[in-house]
Amino acid sequence: MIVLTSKPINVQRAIDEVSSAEAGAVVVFIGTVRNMTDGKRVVKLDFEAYDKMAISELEKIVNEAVDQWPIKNISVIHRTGNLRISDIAVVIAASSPHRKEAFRACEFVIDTLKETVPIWKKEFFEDEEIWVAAHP
Amino acid sequence: MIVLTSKPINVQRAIDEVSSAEAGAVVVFIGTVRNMTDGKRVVKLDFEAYDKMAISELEKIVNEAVDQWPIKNISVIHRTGNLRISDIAVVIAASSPHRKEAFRACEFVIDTLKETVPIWKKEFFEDEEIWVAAHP
Amino acid sequence: MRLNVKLYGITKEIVGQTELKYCLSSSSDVSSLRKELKREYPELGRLTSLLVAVNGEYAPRDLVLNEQDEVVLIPPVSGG
Amino acid sequence: MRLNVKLYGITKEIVGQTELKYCLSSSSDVSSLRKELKREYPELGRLTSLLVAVNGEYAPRDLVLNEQDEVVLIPPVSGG
Repeated sequence: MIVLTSKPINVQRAIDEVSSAEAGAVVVFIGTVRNMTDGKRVVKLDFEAYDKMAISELEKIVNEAVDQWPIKNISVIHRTGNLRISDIAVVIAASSPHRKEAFRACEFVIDTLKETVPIWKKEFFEDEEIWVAAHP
Repeated sequence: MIVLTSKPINVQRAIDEVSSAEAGAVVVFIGTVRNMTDGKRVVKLDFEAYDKMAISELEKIVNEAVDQWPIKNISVIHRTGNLRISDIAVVIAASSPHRKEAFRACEFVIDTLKETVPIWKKEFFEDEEIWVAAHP
Repeated sequence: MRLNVKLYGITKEIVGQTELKYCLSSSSDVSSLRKELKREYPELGRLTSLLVAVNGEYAPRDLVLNEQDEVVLIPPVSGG
Repeated sequence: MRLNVKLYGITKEIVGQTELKYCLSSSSDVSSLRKELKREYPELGRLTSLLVAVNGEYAPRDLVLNEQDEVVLIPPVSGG
């Protein structure tokens, strides 16, 4: 299950989606909005996505993980729009018969998501707004 | 928070316990009862713990993780008593400002738990009962 | 050849609109589109990277563009 | 010296009770307790490992035991 949503993310939904009697291990990554970046107070965040391609790139990543490790299932839910401190930006859940693979796959998905999926984050500080990673 | 409980485990409780505005990443491991072990159908499980020492060994593991990585918080909830297929046996949640550390710490805690914490699992198959790992 | 180039994130702010109608000589490739855009909007050249997606896939520099293509500028991504 | 040895998991089943009252010569150590127990219950010697916890901590083989100690046999653990 791969979902982009402008509504609050339900972690349990991502977990339920991958849980099964054959999977003894579920590893979940939850990315939330931190109150500080490089020592500066964050006020809010904005996520913008090129939806169609974000979904297809996420599908590629999930397929690559499933090819690489004996995974039962992976779900990814990414939020878009306006987020406040502590809101959940992304949840990734991976299930597998044994735990090592679920850890590897879950970390691979979030690492690769951050490199290739066309989603952009704007951080709003008290005195400025910055598109994250845009400039060297 | 370190808890041994004979009641069903609430995953959200473990997550809430470690979530904070300073932690951008939460990694959660959920261990559930699989329906098969080595190709044999599992009927149920029984967990027995030397409670006092299980808690103190878990405290050592959590402290070691916190010393080793910049972790905000770790929670561990382990079930005891009788469990059925798909029941949650253990939940570990680790939070950190950045994700790498949360992955490392969460995996370290479950790996070390399985090596040193005095909890014993008996698997009930259709035709036999086995104390896991007891014999070479 | 008229191209519609869709813009997201910081490229949308640099150009000041969400879509750019752009004229290129026919059989232009991704590389020449990027060059033209950076010339017209020098701020685009200051980004850490600037990729181009064509029809929902990252496009190699030598991909030749067609009028019907969905062309999207991809500034450095920062999801998650 | 009279010791109470608590039993969990498979050791409880092998011995057939949850606690074992055990007589040892004074100044016996962990190693000699294990040796005695394995002699009396040979099944204990067939386990992958058999550690001893004294007062809630894994005990080294040469730790000398006292009557007041909480002594627990620790067969191979399998939590998680």
